Amino acid sequence: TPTPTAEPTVAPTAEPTQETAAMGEGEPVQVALVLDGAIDDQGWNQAGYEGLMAIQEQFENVEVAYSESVAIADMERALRDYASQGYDFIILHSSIAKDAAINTATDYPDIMFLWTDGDTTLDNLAVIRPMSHEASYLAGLIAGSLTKSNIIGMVGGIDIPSTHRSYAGFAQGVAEVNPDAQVLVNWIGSFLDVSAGNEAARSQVEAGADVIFGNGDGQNIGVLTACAETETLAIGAVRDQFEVAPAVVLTSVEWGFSAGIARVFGDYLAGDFTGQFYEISLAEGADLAPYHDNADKIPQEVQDLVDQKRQEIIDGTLVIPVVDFAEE
Amino acid sequence: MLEQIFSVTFLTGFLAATLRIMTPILIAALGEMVTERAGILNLGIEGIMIIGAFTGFTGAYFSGSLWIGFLCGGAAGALLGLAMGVLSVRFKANQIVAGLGLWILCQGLASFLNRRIYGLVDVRPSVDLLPAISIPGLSRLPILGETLFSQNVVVYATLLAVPLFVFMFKRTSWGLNIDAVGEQPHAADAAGLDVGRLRYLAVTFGGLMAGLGGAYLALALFGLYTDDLSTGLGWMAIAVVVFGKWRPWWIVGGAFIFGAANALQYRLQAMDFPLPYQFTLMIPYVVTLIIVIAFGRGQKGPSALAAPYERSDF
Amino acid sequence: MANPIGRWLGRDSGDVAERQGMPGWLSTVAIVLLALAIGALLILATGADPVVAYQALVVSAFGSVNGFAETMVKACPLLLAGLGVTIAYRAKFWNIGAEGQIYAGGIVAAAVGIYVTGLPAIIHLPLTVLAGALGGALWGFFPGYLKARLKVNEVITTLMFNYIVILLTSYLVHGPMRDRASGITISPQLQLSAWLPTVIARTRFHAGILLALLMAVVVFWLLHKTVLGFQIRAVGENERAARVAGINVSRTIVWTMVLSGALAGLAGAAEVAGLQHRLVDEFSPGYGFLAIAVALLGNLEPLGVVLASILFAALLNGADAMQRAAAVPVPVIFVIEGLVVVFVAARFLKRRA
Amino acid sequence: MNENAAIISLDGICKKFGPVVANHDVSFDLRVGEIHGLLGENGAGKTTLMNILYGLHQPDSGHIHVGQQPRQIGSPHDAIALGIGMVHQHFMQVPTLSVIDNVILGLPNEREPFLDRPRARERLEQIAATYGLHVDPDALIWQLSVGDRQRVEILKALFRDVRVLILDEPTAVLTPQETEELFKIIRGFVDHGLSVVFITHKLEEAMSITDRVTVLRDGHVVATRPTADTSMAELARLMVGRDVLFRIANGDQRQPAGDTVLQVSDLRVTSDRGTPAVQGVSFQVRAGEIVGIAGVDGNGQTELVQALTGLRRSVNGSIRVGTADVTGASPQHILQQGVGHIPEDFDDALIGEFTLVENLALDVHYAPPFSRRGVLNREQMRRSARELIRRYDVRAPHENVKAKTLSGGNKQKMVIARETSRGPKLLIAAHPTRGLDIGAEEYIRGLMLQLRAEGMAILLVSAKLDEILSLCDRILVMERGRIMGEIPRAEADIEQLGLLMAGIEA
Ligand SMILES: Nc1ncnc2c1ncn2[C@@H]1O[C@H](COP(=O)(O)OP(=O)(O)OP(=O)(O)O)[C@@H](O)[C@H]1O
Ligand SMILES: Nc1ncnc2c1ncn2[C@@H]1O[C@H](COP(=O)(O)OP(=O)(O)OP(=O)(O)O)[C@@H](O)[C@H]1O
Ligand SMILES: [Mg+2]
Ligand SMILES: [Mg+2]
Repeated sequence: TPTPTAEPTVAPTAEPTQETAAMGEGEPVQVALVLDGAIDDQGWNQAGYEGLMAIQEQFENVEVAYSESVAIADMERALRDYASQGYDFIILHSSIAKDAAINTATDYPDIMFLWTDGDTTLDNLAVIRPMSHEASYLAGLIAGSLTKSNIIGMVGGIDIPSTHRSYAGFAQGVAEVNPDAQVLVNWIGSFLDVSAGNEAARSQVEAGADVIFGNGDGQNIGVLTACAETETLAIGAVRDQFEVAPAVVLTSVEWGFSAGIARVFGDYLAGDFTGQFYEISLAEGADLAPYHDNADKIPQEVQDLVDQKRQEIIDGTLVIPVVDFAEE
Repeated sequence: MLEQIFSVTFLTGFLAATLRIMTPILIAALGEMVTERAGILNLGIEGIMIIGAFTGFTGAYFSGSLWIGFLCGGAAGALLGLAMGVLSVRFKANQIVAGLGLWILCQGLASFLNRRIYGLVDVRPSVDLLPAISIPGLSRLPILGETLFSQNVVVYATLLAVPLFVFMFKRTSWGLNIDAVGEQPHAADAAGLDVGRLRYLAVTFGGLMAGLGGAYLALALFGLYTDDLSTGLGWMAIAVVVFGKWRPWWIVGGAFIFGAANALQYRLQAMDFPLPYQFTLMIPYVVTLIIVIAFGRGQKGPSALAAPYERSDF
Repeated sequence: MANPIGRWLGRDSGDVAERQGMPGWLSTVAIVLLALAIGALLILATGADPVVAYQALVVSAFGSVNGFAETMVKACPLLLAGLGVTIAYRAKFWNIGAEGQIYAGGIVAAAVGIYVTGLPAIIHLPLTVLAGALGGALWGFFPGYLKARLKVNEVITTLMFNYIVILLTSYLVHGPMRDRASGITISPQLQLSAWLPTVIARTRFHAGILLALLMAVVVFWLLHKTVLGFQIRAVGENERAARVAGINVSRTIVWTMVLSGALAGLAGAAEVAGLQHRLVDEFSPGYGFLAIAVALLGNLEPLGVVLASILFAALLNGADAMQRAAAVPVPVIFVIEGLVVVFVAARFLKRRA
Repeated sequence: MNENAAIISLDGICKKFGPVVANHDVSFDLRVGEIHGLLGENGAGKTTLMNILYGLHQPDSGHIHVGQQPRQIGSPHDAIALGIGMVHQHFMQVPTLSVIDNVILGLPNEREPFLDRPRARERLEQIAATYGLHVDPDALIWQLSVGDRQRVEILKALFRDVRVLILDEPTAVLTPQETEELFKIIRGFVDHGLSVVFITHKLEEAMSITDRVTVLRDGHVVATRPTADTSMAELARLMVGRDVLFRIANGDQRQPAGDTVLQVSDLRVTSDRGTPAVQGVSFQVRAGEIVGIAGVDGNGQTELVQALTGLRRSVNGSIRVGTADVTGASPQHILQQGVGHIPEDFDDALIGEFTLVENLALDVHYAPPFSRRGVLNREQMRRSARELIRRYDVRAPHENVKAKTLSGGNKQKMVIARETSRGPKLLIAAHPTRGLDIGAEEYIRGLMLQLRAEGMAILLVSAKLDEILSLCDRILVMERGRIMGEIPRAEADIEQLGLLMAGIEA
């Protein structure tokens, strides 16, 4: 079992409906998680780890294990290792280890695999696809409404489909409420580099940005501290990042991984698991984080607008397109 | 785009960013300069900076005093420098391997301690940042005044230390002895100097500076610690030493150029510069490369650099 | 001496390894054990069981056919890049750019493996591997040339070249070489005709490993039996004397780096054609840096490099297994790795580099 | 302390390097105010013995007394504290630093840690005046001629208030004039109460300046004699273990010299310092003759040789070897024209970490029979090496030891063996007998004559006038980068050469 140092926070949106009674007091269900980064990176990997913790908390008679900081080159070995040890449910939390996921799942048809942010499914391989662009669109509405300079910043980590999607949704939101606003874009080429995030955000502040969307991961710590220091409004990502800079973080685009992972596992226990795409959408845990202490910085009509659009998206009357890459 | 570049906010911001980026590199590079001039190549300073950041932050967090933080960072760095000294002087280790080993070890150690002490948290503990000090009068100067004369005390101290380093190498026996030991340890030995001891001192000092550079990241730039606070600054410091021809002012120049290239790179991207971002990210490295090719030719460095000293080689 | 620390640490004379009078390999083993012992204390401190952990390490590295195969899979890039570093360091060319050369090799090998179509495997595969060598060679050539002709310090150039090519890889997989059909940022798969075949069924033991072992023999032969190897060593040991004796020093340095880069490039090609079958971001987790430790731990002799690369591979894979079997946190594993490198550096390397 | 009291005595010193016994049960004493010569063939153990006294090596057994007190000398630091100074065979200087910095290196001063250069300069001038040792204190070491570096080395010792001064082959790199000057200085030391150990291979020097001599052979003391009671012949016999010829007859000028092998026209070369070092030199060397270049060291000989061998670019003029124009050619190309090169420092010709076999093949390894198609033939290299080691009498346990373990003289023999055995048509030899013992010197001089007889063209650069006079057919005197005159040997005499070397045209 993993080191119990964590106090995992679990977004309470997904309902742990299924019970483990079926498995009774018999063999515990063994769940493993393989991560490409450290579990305390305050972003992507920590979210994945929280998913594992959510499983442990919400379901009885499960046994969990994880491998962190597994290099791409070692991904397949790590998966096979768990598979050969008889783990029942193996989660791969790394978007680019495609062949590792497919090869292992193919060789172990009796084991269920979950690949977060992947692009291919098999009978025993499901994929969680974060629909972060929807929440990002809502964040864009806020940013577009609040900017006075009409310059908004976006500091991204690496330009991959899920972050790009998020950026595109954000830009759409901005454009909708404020066609005059311009979005400055910095990709810093890393999901970890705190100082790069910090410097990029500062350069945007100097260029006039008065709201900055930190569209990333560990490096968002750098982005948000830069915003706190320059007293620039900020929006976090992946998890609720309010606490990083309480003075300026309006909200965060939560990707909903932990809820998503727990939900898929619930399906698995209930026997509903199929190799399908799980889209974690607004209704299912990917959402804007609460405004916390900064609600008063967002005018009521903006809050109302956000609520209205959220409902439209959930109802399906409003569809935010998925833009994986801008021009192709 | 051009108007943007020549605007005052752009310039002040650009300069401030340059100073911010260059300071930790400069601190570490000045220390590494001393180490290398004594003949030891410490490739582990990236690791030492990480440890410096961690211990610096931890010291400040628990004591509530940034100065104790810096003290801790410096002390931990010095200790690791001394360890490198033991490896290279006492055990005549291959310095390249020892340095790489130290780097790996420090990364592990910092992240291990970080988890042990702070656990897996939702929100990183943080400390207040080192405040900027405006120098009365000067900081009111138009355009550059605000950037150059409202920095934190470490920036001032670092820049003021540069002439001290020059003085040390030109006018004191410390500098002379260090140079002799790095250039011709046999001759230094024959002149009655204790080669090993001088090398211990130099490499310990280099570690101290790297530790301070790391503490600077945690205490003056971010106010918190993460395992990825320094992504390659220590390596840049090593490059800057070579680039700066092992001479203090040149090293300042090298750090400045690297800092400026970085600062520019972020700004170009935000201006929608028509290059894939990976290429704008390359700018600092390409600039460094071009400048070394253009101006840094034929730099050999201390003759005995990275060579363990053995008397029996007579 | 008024300095008690100095007295304790001893003065700059004598050779520790010699004083201890232990044969080299025995003391190497002893030192690895010592590092592991210190590691055991750390593991205890985290609350895990060191016995279980180390058992997992050994079993995973050598306890089964698959474990052995995986160890060799890991040893492959370390060995190839380590051989490259060996050649460079024999010429006293401080190449810390093996990492970049691995990437350069991977890029070119991937390009040939993906976009050259319609060839039978017997042509396509060698072509792909060769392309990798060529890519690495090119990435080694520049710093070699800059040093030989313009006296530009190689520590800077190789370091900068690392950053540049790693960013270039990222650009390629996100842009021109991205698999349009896929939703993630990786290149398409190599043509099957460009895959290094699997040698041991039901494992990932691929032909690149045999290539690496073959290269160790080739490098041994090169260094000790050929004119070029002789010249490389001569330039490394005493450049002036080499020049006086009529050896073309610049030419030798350029060739050194071409070969050094080519070997690291082969490592990249082997990773791409033997393992990933695609170009992916960060496909080398620092093999080029570890290769330096491997090469020097192997005392810059190919046979030594083979052993050192296997030792490191076993340790790296075993470390992963420790994490899984005994919940040893990854940072502790880094610490143990660092300790091994440091101890070995300290104790047994002779003055070759 | 009375006149005959020993200020230093070494008792039963033994020192081994691996299998090599460098010193075996050596006892040696130095009396107050004496100049004690230490003689022996190359590798006899002279340097080792003195390094032990200076704290650079620790003896395996034996005792050291300084001023009747038993002492442990753990490092040069200890030796200096005891008033012992040493001028090393290889200069112990930091080339990038100035003379003054080298002199004060390691010395405490009152204003520590600040350097007090003005005071040091004062004292340096004082010493310079007392002993007549003048060097520019601000010059960087690498810019100095060997003679000046020698003086710096002595100044360093004097600056440290030594009572005992060890001079390890101080005259090896000096011209006769410089040597004379040095002798005056050394006599001055004794007058000031110093005691001196003087290591040399030159018996005349030993005879003229020492009070007593000790002879070492194979690490053993063979004899200690008052100089007055011995002769050069006896010393030579003690050193070598057989009788030695002192004058090698040049032999008759048999057939007239043959075709021109080396033709140098109006050559101009710049030194490292950027100053003109060779200023329009023209001369030729024909097959079957030895042409000597005499001159005080530092007058452009080094740069001339480097230009001729392709190691340094010339700024003007041309160089032809045989029919080939080799101006600006690479060393490789020039050597391939049939040129052998003995550089002035054997460290520039040998690779310490390489075995003797490898070193002896360094310039021929790329061609058959030592290699074919880029692959070495190790067996052939080994066979050839054994033969050369035997023929040139290189003293080494076997052919697979590293070159760095050889004594200076044997290293030099290695270089000569390699460069002459290839059968070049032109041999450029810079100070080929520098640092060699008399046996080796005799051998090498004889060899040069033999090579000449075989039709080789030889350019000999030497600071030893007796060597020039006894070997050369024609003598060129170089002074400040110019050739001051050419003298056929038959007409040459030492006085005239001396004048030319001093820049006074005859
Ligand atoms: N004088 C020399 N000293 C050392 N190595 C040499 C020398 N001459 C040639 N070599 C080496 O021997 C090998 C073959 O040399 P050679 O000059 O015969 O080659 P080549 O076929 O003419 O090719 P190239 O024109 O490129 O020199 C090369 O590796 C070269 O570097
Ligand atoms: N550091 C060393 N390692 C191994 N052998 C050595 C070392 N130093 C000296 N020797 C060996 O010890 C012996 C004595 O050498 P030493 O230098 O004392 O001779 P020397 O009398 O000074 O000769 P020369 O006249 O050539 O200077 C030689 O055989 C030499 O090869
Ligand atoms: Mg000697
Ligand atoms: Mg040729």
